[in-house]
Amino acid sequence: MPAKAKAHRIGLFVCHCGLNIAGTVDIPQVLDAFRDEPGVLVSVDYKYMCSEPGQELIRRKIAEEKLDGVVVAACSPTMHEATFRRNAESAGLNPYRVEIANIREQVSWVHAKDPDAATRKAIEVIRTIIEKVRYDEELLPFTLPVVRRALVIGGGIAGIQAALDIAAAGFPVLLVEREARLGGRMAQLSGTYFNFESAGDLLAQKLEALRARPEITVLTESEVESLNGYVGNFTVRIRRRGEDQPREESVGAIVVATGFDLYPLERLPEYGAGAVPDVISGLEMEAMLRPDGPTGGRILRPSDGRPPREVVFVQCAGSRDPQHAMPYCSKICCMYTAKQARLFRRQCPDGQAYVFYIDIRSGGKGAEEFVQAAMEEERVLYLRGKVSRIFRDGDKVMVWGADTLSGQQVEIAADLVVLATAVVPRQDARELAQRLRVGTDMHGFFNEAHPKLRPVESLTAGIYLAGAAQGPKDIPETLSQAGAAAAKVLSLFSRHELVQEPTIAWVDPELCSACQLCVPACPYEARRPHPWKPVVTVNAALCQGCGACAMVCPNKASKLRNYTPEQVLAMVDVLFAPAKAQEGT
Amino acid sequence: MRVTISVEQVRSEWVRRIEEVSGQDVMACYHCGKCSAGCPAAEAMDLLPNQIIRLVQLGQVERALESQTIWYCAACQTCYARCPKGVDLPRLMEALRELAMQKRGDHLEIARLDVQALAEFPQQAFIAGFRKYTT
Amino acid sequence: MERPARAPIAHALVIGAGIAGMQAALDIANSGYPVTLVEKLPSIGGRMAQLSETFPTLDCAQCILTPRTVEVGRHPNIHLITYAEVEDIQGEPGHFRARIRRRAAGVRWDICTGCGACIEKCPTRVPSDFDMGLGRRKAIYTLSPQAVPNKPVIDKEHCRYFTQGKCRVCEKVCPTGAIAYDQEDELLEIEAGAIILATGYELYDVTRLGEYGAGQVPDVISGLAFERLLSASGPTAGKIRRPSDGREPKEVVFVQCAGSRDPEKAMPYCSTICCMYTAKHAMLYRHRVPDGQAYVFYIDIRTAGRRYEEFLQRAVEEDRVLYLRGKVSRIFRDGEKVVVWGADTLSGQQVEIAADMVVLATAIVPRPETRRLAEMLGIEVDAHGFLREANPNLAPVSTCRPGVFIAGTAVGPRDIPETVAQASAAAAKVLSLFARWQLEPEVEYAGQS
Amino acid sequence: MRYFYFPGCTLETKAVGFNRSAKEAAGALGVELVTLPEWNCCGATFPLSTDNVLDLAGPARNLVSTAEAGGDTLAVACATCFNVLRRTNHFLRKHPDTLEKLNAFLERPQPYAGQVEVRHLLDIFVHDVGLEAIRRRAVPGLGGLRVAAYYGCMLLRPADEIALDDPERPGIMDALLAALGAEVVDYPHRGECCGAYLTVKSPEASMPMSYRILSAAGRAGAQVLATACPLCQFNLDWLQARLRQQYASYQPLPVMYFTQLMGLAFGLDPAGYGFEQHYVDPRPALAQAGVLGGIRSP
Repeated sequence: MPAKAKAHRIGLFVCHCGLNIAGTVDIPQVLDAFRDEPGVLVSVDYKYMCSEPGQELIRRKIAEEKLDGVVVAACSPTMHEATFRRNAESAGLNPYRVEIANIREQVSWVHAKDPDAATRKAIEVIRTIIEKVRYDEELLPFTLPVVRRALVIGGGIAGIQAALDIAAAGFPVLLVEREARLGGRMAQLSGTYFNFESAGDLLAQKLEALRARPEITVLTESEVESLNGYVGNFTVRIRRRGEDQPREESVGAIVVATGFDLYPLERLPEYGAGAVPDVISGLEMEAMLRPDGPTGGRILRPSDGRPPREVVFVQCAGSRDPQHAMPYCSKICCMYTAKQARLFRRQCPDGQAYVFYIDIRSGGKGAEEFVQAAMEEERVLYLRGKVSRIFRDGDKVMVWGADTLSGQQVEIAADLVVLATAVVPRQDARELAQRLRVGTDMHGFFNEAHPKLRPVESLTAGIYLAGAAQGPKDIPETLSQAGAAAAKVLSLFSRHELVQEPTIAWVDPELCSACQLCVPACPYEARRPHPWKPVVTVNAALCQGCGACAMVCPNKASKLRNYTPEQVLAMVDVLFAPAKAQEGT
Repeated sequence: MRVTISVEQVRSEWVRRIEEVSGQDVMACYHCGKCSAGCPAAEAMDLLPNQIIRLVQLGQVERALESQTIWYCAACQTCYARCPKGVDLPRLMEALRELAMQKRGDHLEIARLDVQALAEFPQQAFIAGFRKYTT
Repeated sequence: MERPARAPIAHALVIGAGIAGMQAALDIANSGYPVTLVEKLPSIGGRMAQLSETFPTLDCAQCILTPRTVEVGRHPNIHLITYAEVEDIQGEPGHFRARIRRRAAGVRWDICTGCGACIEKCPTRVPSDFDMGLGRRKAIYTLSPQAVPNKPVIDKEHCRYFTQGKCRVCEKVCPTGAIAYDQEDELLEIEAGAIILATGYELYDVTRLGEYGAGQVPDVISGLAFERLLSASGPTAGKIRRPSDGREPKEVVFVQCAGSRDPEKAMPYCSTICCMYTAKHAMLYRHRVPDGQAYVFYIDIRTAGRRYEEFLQRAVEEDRVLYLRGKVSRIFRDGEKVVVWGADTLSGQQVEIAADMVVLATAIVPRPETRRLAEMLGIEVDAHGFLREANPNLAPVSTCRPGVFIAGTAVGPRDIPETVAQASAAAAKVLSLFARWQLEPEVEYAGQS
Repeated sequence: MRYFYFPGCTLETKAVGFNRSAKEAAGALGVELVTLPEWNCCGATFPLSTDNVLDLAGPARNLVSTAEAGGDTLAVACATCFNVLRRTNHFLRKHPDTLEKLNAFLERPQPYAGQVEVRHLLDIFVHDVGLEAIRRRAVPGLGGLRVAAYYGCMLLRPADEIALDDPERPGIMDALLAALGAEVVDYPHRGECCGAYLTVKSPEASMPMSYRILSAAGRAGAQVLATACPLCQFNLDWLQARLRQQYASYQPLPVMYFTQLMGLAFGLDPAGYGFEQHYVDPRPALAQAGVLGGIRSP
């Protein structure tokens, strides 16, 4: 055991988290267990330790009892470790002498049915964390410079808006687009659904604004090949199609706005599997509705080029289908279907539009009114029921569905069928996510840091999300999110340097044999052999403190600050022999 | 049985006439079901009130006319009082009754009524009944 | 600070300290600019502070909100003025002047320590608005134990000293002598370069829903009131108890679209969030009352959003919530039961449920003061009183007036993630503006797209 | 206070007790009801189809007669007549073209301009006489007789046209009955439909409808149910014999006109009130509550 100054005036603060913890864990019993714990001077509880009175309580106890270590038994450290550390720091305690014992996610929530066991486990968890605090070093964070230039990946409406908002503040932006032109999916759309404004005009306005910003550099036909570095100091390698040498750029922040794909028609066998020419996707319909589209804005059947008179729109084609396709709702289809049905009827006054749906999801400002107008003004017939089968019958397309409201099976001999196919992530979203080291969900949508309060941040510092790459969303929501991502970038760029957590790895030169096993083990490329000394070095800016190096090091030379082997062993000891460990302290 | 729906059917002359006589836009109904939820006579009906509008929307006027529901509507106005879209369903029912009687004759044969009961009814019951069930 | 006379002021005014206003203020403040954040209530957090758990993760609202409120409360760049309202705004972008009336709290917050002795000893109890009338608070009170700032105010309409001229218990027990009955409203003038409106929403008044009992049936409550029942810090400490007799309800009916999607009688629009919070309510109810049954009446289930559909299916499959497709026609009290008359349009049947409690998902409506502020600023509201965007498709957080931005449910019904994203987007507009002003201080106003 | 009064067909025949008690109760409150000269049948239902000009002529003629006789108000006791006349008036006011056609059709010297107000007696009693005056006059009063006020459809809907009371929470009859000394009971179905004319062809349809109302009032402790509509009175009263057959535990509940209760409360002689014509005789219940005390049953 190291002979450093150990914490010996520790405070234990147990949070009820309302009923989240106190509803399962017997808090008085927990407090009792530590009443005579050597080195623990304070053990108190409070309903919400994260609240201002709770924090005030901790600050007061630190001052009154001259605490040199704090254990907060509460929720997961990802929630509030930063809160409690900042709080303790303001009371004069080194923040790295504050540890969280997670008795919510790992105790009360998972053992809700067995309160006794939960209480015992809570005590054990707290006991180990107290042991950890005893050996915690007082650490100091360090600072890193920030490159105040942003990279936006994806030149759709999300990427354009994010680039515009960042550039408006005067910061340079690199906008990378895979295709030859900017605009993304919005360039494929006819009009928006609020007021039938032309999507092309709206996009043109944005592109005009983009051109007026000297801060924005656009790289089309280019893709991000690799990413290195860390928040404030990324190095990105971008390859332009047809060029041999990728270019390397330094950026401080990244906005991922790579958009969406549609669920392929071929994977919907019951709807003709893409083999019936007059069964098309919503985006193909958009192309026909665009004045500058292949048909000059006229709706014509792909099979014979004739204008259809009866058009069936089928919603949830691949959505809300956990068994065969995507379990989620694609969110935008209800509204664009209503829009397309209305536009069709305006083009074909004696025509009839039918929409098969499960639930009409016209939430959002003006949306409900828009759908009601489709029924009343364009007399679009909505039929509640998912379509079962679509097949070709002569020059008609037969649609077999149901009207669950009248309780009847129905059949429509349509001229054209439009499938609102599911919104899915870009095919290569997962690869990109791996290159950027950000997470995706099971479908491949990029994961936000917190679904409620951090909707545009990824879990990797300095990488933000915008638009449908994070999940299906409409244009206004995409614009808001893009603006929000820009705000995060601007906050980052408002500083010239960043504070980096010191809880990272270091190499004990006395023990290191330069075997270099740790170099490939490091997922952040934070390790390099020293140019001439027989040791491996750690790039402190890149190291995220994951501990992979410590795992592979045969000599125990690679160590994590405040997660030393001695510390971990002490924690294990106290868990299995609490009495003995107590004697030892 | 699979029912065929077509533009001819949903835009049939029957639908137009019902809309004209009732003064109602049947497409205004979005089938929240509130009419059916509150109808005091639903117990006697073979179809719920919203299903009657549904059949008219689908152009299946014949089925609506066959339904007993239209004869059990007492025009109590409960549905209309609460309809979020302001669809005057009692007027729609009236239009359907008129149409049914035009096609099939009166719904009430006075000769078949219970004579004993007849003597008991207040005048207004007769008048109202005859006006609703005969042309 | 010496600037050219017409140099725009890189200082933001954010009106409303719910999650939208807090997020916008934090984004601006974290970028180094000063923000004045004005809140009508004594403490910040807005509607989110009233919520129990949040969909779709069931994170406890208090747990994720509290770090934010604490951060706002202690942020060196945020000047927080609670219990205050903006009375007047003059000037132009870069040079707005706002007059703010800070209501007399009856307590000197500069010396109050927030110990709570006054609240504990106050002899007067009144129904708590924060608990939607289901719980009671004292005549000197904070909204919740987690309030930021954690300083009490005196409710002069109910305080014995103010109504009867005697009592003064709070004054006696206050260890720092912070009680100041004669405190007067304070008028503050602040200058700001840009303004963000984030004034939030109200619920449609249940007394206007005659067919649903018009607020006269005690066991028919609003969704927000149910949030308070679910909340561990609520009036029942998280136990589901019905208001009339305090018993645990065994059958609960949730009625959606109570005042929404009703152009004839109430609001024509969809309130957007009710489908998800109702699914959450039904689910949480079943977790708290395992032998209970939850019913949901709906027209369309609108669970569009990331992981929302999956959440709904969980409520149906795992928690056996019975969804009935049909709008409820009537709700009335019958003895100890609350009878619900509805329809199941899918089986084509009229249904009746003798429930123990009914929860109405009442429509989201704008606050009346939103319209007043909009008029003051010369920006538009829609027919209902929601703030109007410069262009919903192009500029969803801008208004027709440069330098004035909008966020959250004051613009229209929306859920928390959308609100937070929008608030950050509004902050981005302000940040771009401020950054421009710093780069080119001679420019009075740089246009925004 | 003097008003032209529209009795209607049923009040002249089947519901003479309603007619008589209405006039006497009004008289006791100083309200003079002058029977409209040459009144004609209102039509018993408000025409609901758009080609309804001729159907409106009948009810409209009564409005024209009132105007010609120099009246500005037509008072009505029967809720159905009130509903039809009032809706007709409302319709004519909103559709000047129809009004013009009708005027041409009726060929009266003075074209009708919609100036007459159709009012129900409840409205006149409560708002013109006032509850306080009624309370003063209510000697011997109803002595705490437990009454369920039943409004039905015609007094309430459509709300914007009838505008007598809140259709979801009506209270005007309750207020009147309370002023008479009754204990009004709270029950949920005061505005539900009794089945109306469905009884003519399908009593099996109106039975559950009437049962719903009667049983709820009975559970709430009512000794008497009060109504303003002869058709409601008939359905709710006449059907009870069948209800007793169908539901073993069914307890009969007398159904009375609110004006009959007014007469009793004012101590008037109920001799012509036609209690003997009711299918469920109200007299035992009234006697039990002491309301018929001192008054000899006919």
